[in-house]
Amino acid sequence: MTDITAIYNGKKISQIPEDLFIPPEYLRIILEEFEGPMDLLLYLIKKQNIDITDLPIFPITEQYMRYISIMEEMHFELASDYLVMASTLTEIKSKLLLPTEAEDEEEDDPRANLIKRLLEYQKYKNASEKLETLPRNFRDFYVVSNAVDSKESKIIETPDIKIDQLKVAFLEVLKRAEIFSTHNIQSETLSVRERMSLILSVLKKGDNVQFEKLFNLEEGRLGVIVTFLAILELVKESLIDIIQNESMSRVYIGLKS
Amino acid sequence: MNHTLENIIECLLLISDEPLSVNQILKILDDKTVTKKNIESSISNLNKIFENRAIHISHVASGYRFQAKPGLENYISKLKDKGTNKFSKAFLETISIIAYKQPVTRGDIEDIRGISVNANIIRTLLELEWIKVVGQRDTPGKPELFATTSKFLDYFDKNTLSDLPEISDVETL
Amino acid sequence: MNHTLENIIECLLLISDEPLSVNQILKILDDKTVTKKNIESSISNLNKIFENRAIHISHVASGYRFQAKPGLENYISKLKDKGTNKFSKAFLETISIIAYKQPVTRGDIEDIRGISVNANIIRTLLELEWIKVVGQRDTPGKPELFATTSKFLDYFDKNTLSDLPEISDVETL
Repeated sequence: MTDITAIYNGKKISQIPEDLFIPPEYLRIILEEFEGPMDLLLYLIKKQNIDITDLPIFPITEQYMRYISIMEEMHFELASDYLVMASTLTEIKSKLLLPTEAEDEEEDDPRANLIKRLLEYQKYKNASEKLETLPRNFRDFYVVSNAVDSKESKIIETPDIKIDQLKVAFLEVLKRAEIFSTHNIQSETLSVRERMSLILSVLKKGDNVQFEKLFNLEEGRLGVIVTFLAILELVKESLIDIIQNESMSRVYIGLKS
Repeated sequence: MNHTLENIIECLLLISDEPLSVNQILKILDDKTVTKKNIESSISNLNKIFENRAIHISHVASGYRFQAKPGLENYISKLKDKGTNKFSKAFLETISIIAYKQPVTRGDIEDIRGISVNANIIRTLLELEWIKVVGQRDTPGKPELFATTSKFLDYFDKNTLSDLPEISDVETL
Repeated sequence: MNHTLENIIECLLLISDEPLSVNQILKILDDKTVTKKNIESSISNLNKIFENRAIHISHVASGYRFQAKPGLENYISKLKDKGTNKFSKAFLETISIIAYKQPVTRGDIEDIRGISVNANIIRTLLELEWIKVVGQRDTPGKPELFATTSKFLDYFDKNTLSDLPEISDVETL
């Protein structure tokens, strides 16, 4: 967790500010970076640059609790797992405070189990970083499966799909997409998406079309709005350019050159 | 390994989902010293090299592509019968993304599904004329943008895309 | 044209969407005179024949497939926009634990990560067929045991689990 990078108000943040006043927006971004209580603990330990086998449970517990209380104050959706870790830490702390019999101090170090778990977690964290660097199909290497059948005009069998299956498949895909880092999946209304496809197919390379020509007034007010939204969406996705040579002159729409 | 012009053309034709024209190949090569003639003679050289192989380059309307040579149909059909998850989950997901998120590129579909798109699925969709290319995104590689067609809507007996089942925000959570 | 065994295998591998195992090829051939050894030696012959070509046969977990040789990515990326396929950290950690510690239960993963497992991640891994249920642990609740599949290895171009990067126990941070 040493290389958190977040951008807030255009500023790059790579470190949690040392003083504990953290503007809530910063904190939210930072906390979302943690993969759970183990990850947060590892971060706190690494930040102190201490030997894990000599885990200083008191300061670490204190810092951990401070994070937790800030998270609670902010009504940050706090996974119960964070609280479980808090109670584990408190338990270890209280055990350390109790007088122990000198002989089997080593054996009964209440921290031992936590240290073991932290090291175990670090091991798989390392593994996941290694896995991420492996070559991947279609990104780093390419599989050939495209040579076609010798028959020139094969009859394509039409699939047997019910319309509801489309919806179910799309919903499943959306759920899955949450797991991958791209989050830009919102569903605009379909009429807008459809109009976007239509506008693109009307436009030809290097041939600009008058803005007004894209509208069909017979469609009424709603149709005009849909077309307008589609144009805006296409601009946002940088697929088209809006061109106006001087103010008050005609507006043209063209494919992004 | 240093790749020859032939190697590059061979690779492009094998990886492309669609036949490639000489112009398309020239564009990808982006090398002013290579002429149309070079490409054409490389292709005919490749066909000589592949003389004893199971595939050859054939010239179809929209360009060149590799095809299996005659005489192997029996084996191919056995392969296709077995592994036919042609209208599989992947197929459904791909067409649903194109329908609901159009216009999209192959990369968009991959980003959403988190896994590479099977070339055969795109090809089948194009052959069915359920989707068509409506343009190219202005990013490196100029990827093609896919959208659904009226034939796709016809199949489901719908008039417009907005007649497809609605996806509400609640469901996506 | 009379096709040799090599031609047939070549054609099947070029057309199949998925890698083909020796057994699958044998089944398609449906010829009792052909042995596993014949198939294997044909494949290695084919790789010799394709030595100067742009593609080669690679052996991944679920079988053999043709792949473009390294060094051509530049041209391919102009033909196709590559997917980013960026995985979240939670996803990578979960699949790493399953890969390196298999068979594991959901509870095992939770113990290591200290946080409950996102149900969507497990579902996605099952849908991608990167993991499968290989049994149940004989403890209360009979939790399912997950293991990785050959498809997972295929994706990373690996043949066996031991081809994955080695990891060692961590002593200090």
